[in-house]
Amino acid sequence: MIAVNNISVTYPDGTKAIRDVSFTINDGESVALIGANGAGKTTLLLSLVGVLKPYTGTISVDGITLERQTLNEVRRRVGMVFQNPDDQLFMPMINDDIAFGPRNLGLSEDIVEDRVNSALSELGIGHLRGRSSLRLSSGEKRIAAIATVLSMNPTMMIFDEPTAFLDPKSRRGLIKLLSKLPHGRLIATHDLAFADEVCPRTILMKNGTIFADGKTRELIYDARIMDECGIADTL
Amino acid sequence: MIAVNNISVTYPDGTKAIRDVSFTINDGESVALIGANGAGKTTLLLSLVGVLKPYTGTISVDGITLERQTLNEVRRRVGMVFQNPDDQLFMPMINDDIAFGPRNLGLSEDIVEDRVNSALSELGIGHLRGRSSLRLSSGEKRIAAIATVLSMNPTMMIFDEPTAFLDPKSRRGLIKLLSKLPHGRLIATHDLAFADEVCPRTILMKNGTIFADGKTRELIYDARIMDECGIADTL
Amino acid sequence: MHMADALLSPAVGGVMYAASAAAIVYSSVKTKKDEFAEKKLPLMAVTGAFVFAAQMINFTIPGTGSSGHIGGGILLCAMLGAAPALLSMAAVLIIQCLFFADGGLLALGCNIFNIGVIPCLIVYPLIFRPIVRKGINFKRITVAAIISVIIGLQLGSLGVVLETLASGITELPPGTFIALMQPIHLAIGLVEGIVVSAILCFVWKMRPEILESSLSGASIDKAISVKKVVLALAAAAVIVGGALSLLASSNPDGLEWAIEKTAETAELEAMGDVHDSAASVQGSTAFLPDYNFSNADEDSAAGTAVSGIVGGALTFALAGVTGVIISTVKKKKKSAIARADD
Amino acid sequence: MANIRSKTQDIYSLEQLSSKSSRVHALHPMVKLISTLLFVVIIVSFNRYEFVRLIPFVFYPVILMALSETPWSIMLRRAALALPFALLAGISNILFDTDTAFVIGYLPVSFGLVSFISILFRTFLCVAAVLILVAVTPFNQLTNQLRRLHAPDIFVTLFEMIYRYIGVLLDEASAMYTAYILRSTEHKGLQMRHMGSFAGQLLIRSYDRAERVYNAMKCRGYNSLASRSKVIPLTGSDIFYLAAVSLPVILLRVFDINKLFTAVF
Ligand SMILES: Nc1ncnc2c1ncn2[C@@H]1O[C@H](COP(=O)(O)OP(=O)(O)OP(=O)(O)O)[C@@H](O)[C@H]1O
Ligand SMILES: Nc1ncnc2c1ncn2[C@@H]1O[C@H](COP(=O)(O)OP(=O)(O)OP(=O)(O)O)[C@@H](O)[C@H]1O
Ligand SMILES: [Mg+2]
Ligand SMILES: [Mg+2]
Repeated sequence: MIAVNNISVTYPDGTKAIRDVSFTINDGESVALIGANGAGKTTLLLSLVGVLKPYTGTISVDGITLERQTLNEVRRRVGMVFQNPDDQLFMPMINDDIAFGPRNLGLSEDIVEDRVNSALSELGIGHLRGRSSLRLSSGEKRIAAIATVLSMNPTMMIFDEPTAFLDPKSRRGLIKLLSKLPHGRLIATHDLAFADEVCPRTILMKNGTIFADGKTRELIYDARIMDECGIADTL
Repeated sequence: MIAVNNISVTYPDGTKAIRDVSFTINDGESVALIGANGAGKTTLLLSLVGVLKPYTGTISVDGITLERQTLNEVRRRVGMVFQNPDDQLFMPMINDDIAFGPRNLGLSEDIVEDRVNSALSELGIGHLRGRSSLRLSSGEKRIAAIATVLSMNPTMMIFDEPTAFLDPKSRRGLIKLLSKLPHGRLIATHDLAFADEVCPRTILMKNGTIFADGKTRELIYDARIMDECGIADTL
Repeated sequence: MHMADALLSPAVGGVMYAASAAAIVYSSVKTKKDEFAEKKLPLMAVTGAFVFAAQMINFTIPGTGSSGHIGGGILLCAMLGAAPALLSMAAVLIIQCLFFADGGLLALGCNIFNIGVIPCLIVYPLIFRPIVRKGINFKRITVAAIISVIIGLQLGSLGVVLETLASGITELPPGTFIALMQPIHLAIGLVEGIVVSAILCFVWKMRPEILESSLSGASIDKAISVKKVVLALAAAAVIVGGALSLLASSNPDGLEWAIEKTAETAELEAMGDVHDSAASVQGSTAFLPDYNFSNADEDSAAGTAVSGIVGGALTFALAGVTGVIISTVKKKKKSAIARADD
Repeated sequence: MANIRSKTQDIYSLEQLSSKSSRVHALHPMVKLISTLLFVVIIVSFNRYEFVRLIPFVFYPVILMALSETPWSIMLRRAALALPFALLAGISNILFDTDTAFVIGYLPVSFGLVSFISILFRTFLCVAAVLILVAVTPFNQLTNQLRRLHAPDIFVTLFEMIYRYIGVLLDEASAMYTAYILRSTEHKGLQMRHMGSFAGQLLIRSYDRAERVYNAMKCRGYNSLASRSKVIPLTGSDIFYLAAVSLPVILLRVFDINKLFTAVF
């Protein structure tokens, strides 16, 4: 469970990217985060994993309040999948990338090996094991990036625009995959149809604040609300 | 008018990316190019502007056959907008970027200035003039990239996944923009709804060949055809 | 400017390996002590990869029609500081050597020294930093970059000359060699320097904080004392060089000497008298030490030459046949397996 | 920019080669590293006139390339890349070292020519040895061995990451370059006066990427430069391979096999 209480985030240059945001996501819940370019989605996600430090307010994960001392504990529980898989796959081979997190947790090589294997098999990408990310297709890279987070055994997963770069078939594959994973999740996306299919609940952002929080169906088909958020579009 | 006759393109490593492809696009016609990842869309676009040399076959633009000697003539007529706008904006300021092409055509500074101004006003981005591309939003970058091509006064425009990175509103803006531009165009995209709105005609690619060429409506809603191309998805 | 293995002797290669290894260890320790080391690692990696990619971008030099490419050392230093820049540069050079056949495995030490250690640990702290630190602006960046790149390249190419000459593979007289290398690299350095300064000015204009942070007090290079680096390098070189030159001095061919000393091989006896008779001539004219070609005995020399050529040709043929046989056997095995699978 | 594309291709094809499976691929990486180094050092230890004695060493690349199924086309392309510098030194030897070494029939052969040929041949052998090493050893095994040799961990990790990002940045650079030439119709290639902003853009984008990579690393618990490597045990065939390579190589260095031939016949 993630609980966010009145957080505000300001960048060093003074940009107030997040202002007084609060929400809760329960275990197993699937929530979409929608908003125009620059609304603050990425900033919010980064502060949930302690990469950006909120100026005010608190964030707690499974009852653990995010602070300097609990940083590792929180990051172990909340896994983040970045927008561009090339930023997340930085080792020479896919299996090294998947093992990177568990190794940093200080697990023994045997357990690390186990974790890698189960992440690979859970996502059905055993054949990518010894491959380098150099020449994977966009869809394969995306799934490999998810595997690198899955191997940390998180309770909650966070995605930043997971359908970017994907062709319709890989996008469909991702939807199937997400429906199988039991984790609670928060997904920032511009793909309204995707949000509709995957997330029963949506948080709508505008200029760094939460504009609405409710049933996805009720929000994204409401032209007036969407227009006010600056993302007016017909599906 | 672009006429492509039986072209095949092979990469140096032996990959046969395009095999025996033929089609014609008339002035003012708007055509979508759809296919799974790796189907050969980008390869086809690059060979239309003479970046890749077809192994066999001919390409002609407005009656001019693409060869070594006519390369400049063809590139002046066919403008290409890349998938990632960052690749296309390499000068310090947006107006330098827009002036870059016309300057290289050897036009006088007055005419160059004219071209820049009309590209900026046609796309409604006059306010971006003196900005650096490093601080633009994804949507602004995309439109700036289109402006750099527009200033060359092409007769035909080629787009590689223009909706990638865009939020629903910017995507809508792009659709409006395209409907105003009179140029003939070929648009590679994974966004089927976008293709449906913007392009009456679609060329479907599969494994480097043309699988189907016809009315967009008739192709993308035909589940069997889309499935055979490996891009099965419901809209 | 990458040196190749074929032009090096093991002794020179070994000395330079030691010097470069010392520099890498030294820089690793320095970088690790930096409180930003953790954050710097991805930055070092990506900018290192940038230098590699940028070297692939050839640009045309106005008025000449020829093309050039950028040198990385000074550019990396300006972005990262001296010690991390050296690590990045060294890693790039190793990758170029292993995966792109740019410079040899044995020559790696020389290349890291000439292209990495010289610009990063010597030129940058002594020239670039002092100029720019007085107050960073376009003029200072331009001047500092151009001068540093030129001097770095001059020292580097001098390194190439000295290392090649010390290896005794080329017959080029030192004067000619230097007269050939230095002016060429002066021109290259000027062009590279201008380009590096243009890139740095662009970065300064767009993101001043990047260059500021690498120059500021938080950066590590303050801790780098040039004296210490030079001392460490000198010590490593002297130790290895001393050991190897001990071997090399009593015989032009150190390794062979070592082998003869440790195991009284039969080689000497086998060659016996021919060797003796030719020895005096060899001493003065650097004749093939193991070969019985001598002006005094042309007939037999020619005879040996012919037999050598025939023998060589036979060896090549035999090697070729071996290769073909192995490949054929492997193919057969494979198709047998494939058939079994069906 | 055929240049950039072919470099990306180079990494890719080596990557594919090294992930094949053959007896040579299966060997312990350390054994391969040591035998390669030994081979190169021995080759280089011959003096510049000893071309004939180098010939038997050609068995090393021939046998290994056949066993590991490494194609000769890649090999020859790389040898050609390494050639220019060797040619410079080699040709100067022809010019300066004109004393006659021996005469074949009536044709005098100079020492310069002998050393020229020997320099070219050495180049070929050394390049072949390194190529074979990387073609039969997956990259992460190489870096694992560097760790076991106690190379500083920060350096080895850096090495791995640069290898990874070279591919990404080459792709970006080549896309930018293509976009550039499409609008620079009258000129051939990139102009020097645009190099500052062209490369500068790429550099700043790289810088921002580094920031994102760092975030991705932190999210997976990265906070120390701790050493990590997996120990692979030596097997009998590793020791056999080491012996099978180093014995002949050392023997060929010590004994002049050609002389033995002449002595016999
Ligand atoms: N490093 C930074 N320094 C200063 N301002 C920043 C920084 N990163 C983002 N911003 C600003 O913070 C605001 C929120 O940005 P953020 O990236 O979170 O938006 P987003 O909703 O993720 O947009 P997108 O849909 O384009 O990804 C924007 O105004 C942006 O310009
Ligand atoms: N430089 C290259 N060298 C060799 N093969 C290549 C190269 N670039 C692309 N290919 C191959 O050519 C084929 C077509 O690739 P292309 O990039 O044209 O596909 P695409 O339809 O644009 O895919 P996407 O939707 O992912 O952009 C693929 O099999 C790809 O792996
Ligand atoms: Mg974002
Ligand atoms: Mg494509």
